Amino acid sequence: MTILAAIFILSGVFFMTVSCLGLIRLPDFYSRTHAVGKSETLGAILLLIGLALHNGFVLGSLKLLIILVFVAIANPTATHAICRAALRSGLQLWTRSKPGS
Amino acid sequence: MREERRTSEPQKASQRYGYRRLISVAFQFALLFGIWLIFSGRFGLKYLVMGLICVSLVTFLTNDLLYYRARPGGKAESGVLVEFMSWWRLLLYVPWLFLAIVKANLQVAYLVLHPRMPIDPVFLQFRTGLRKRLSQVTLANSITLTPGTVSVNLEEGRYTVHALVPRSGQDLVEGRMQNKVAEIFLDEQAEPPQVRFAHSLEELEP
Amino acid sequence: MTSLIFGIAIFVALLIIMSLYRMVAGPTLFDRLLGAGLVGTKGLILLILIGFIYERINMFIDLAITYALLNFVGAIVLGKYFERRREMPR
Amino acid sequence: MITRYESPIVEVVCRVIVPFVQVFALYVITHGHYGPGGGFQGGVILAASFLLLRLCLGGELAHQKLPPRLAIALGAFGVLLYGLTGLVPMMAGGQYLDYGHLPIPGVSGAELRYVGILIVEIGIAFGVLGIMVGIFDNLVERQS
Repeated sequence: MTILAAIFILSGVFFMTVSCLGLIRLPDFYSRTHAVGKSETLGAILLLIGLALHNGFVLGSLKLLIILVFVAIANPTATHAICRAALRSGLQLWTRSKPGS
Repeated sequence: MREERRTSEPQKASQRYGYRRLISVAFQFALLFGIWLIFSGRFGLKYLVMGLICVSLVTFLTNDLLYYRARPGGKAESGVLVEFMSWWRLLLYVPWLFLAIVKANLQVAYLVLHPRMPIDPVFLQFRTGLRKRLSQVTLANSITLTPGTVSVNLEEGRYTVHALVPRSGQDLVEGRMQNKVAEIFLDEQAEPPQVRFAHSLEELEP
Repeated sequence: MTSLIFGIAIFVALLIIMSLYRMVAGPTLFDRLLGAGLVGTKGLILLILIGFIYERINMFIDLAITYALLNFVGAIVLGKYFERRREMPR
Repeated sequence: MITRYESPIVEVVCRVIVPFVQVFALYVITHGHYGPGGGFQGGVILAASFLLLRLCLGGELAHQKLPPRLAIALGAFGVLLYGLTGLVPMMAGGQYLDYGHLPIPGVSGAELRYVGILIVEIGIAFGVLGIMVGIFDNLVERQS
């Protein structure tokens, strides 16, 4: 059980690191939303599952699962809200290859 | 009163409405009370009575938030929780979604950790065949979480989606995820959507 | 296991400092908002880890839920506010 | 009047989340003396749920849930509840906020103190809720 929890926690930390590196390395705003919307959510979910396994079968683990569901619903929505605001205020996206050139 | 027993068509409709509404209220009450028990963690009589009062108050205040028009212009009302009563189909959807999330994240990790970052961002636009608002929203959040794409905008069934590499929109082009969501909420199965690719804001439809 | 959690807490704190870079240097305002959201989620995880370290999980989980909630409300508010501006805010 | 959020994603997610947020807020208010929280924090979370409603559903629907005048009245009622709960023990021969002297028949000692603290917490929560929502409504009216 402990080993399983450690595996979940470490993979969660790996995805959080990926999201952080993506936020710094990726070239424009819309690409960075991928780092926040996906990797961060999965990292948080895996970490919370691992911590719930480590905690054992008590009420605190159920609370951790409630946080998990909340994060899984709220994080994409918040990303969408910021992204939509950027689109409507006319932020241009970065492209590697312009069509026609 | 013998006449009253013969109910006319609108009365029947309103009775059915009342039945569904009652299910919605009961389901919400049970769910909120379960949440209260998990939070509270104390099972003395005092706390149970307090929980009953608080949960009844919240259910009374917010039930009509969860019970609303299913389609933007339509008349049929439906509840969020009534839609989720089909939880066994949801149970099949969630593991599939989780696997898709993990795959998408491995792809993003590959793109981010690659030294040259082989990305080619593009906007995708398509019109969905889904009619219910709840299924549209579920599809949008699933898009954000899964295949290398983030849903940027949703207006009247038309999605604007940002993808890191064009081929990661493959699931959307084939309409696979859309049909999965339609299965859960008993929505209309539709043809695979027409997808437009746009490389700048000017190419987007207004 | 406890030492593992302790090390991970320190690592997550380092990640928070790294994502503060995007909040300071982000070219547009929306990059800063994105960085703020990232700091929020990592702060939530850090709060729960601190709860495990001090072995007062129930208390810190309540704090974490409140933090996540206010983070979400803040993102919605800022998104709605900056949507109105047509010009590109710097 | 504040407008609604035009994105259906945010709207539906807010509809789903708000009842759970309110249950959590009531939990924080009523379990104030066992953990972190209490009246002030719970009131702020409750106010946040109503502000979320106002932001996502717009003025028409959200003002049915909690009209601006009712919010101010609730704030005043909360402060009144707090003050009176403090004053009643003084009439019964104790000091201000001395819950042990509350004249409630049948309960005594620790139980009485518990009831007193609970009433005071609820008063504080109402006060904070009313003032937060009132400030928000006032700002929005000024702006438009």
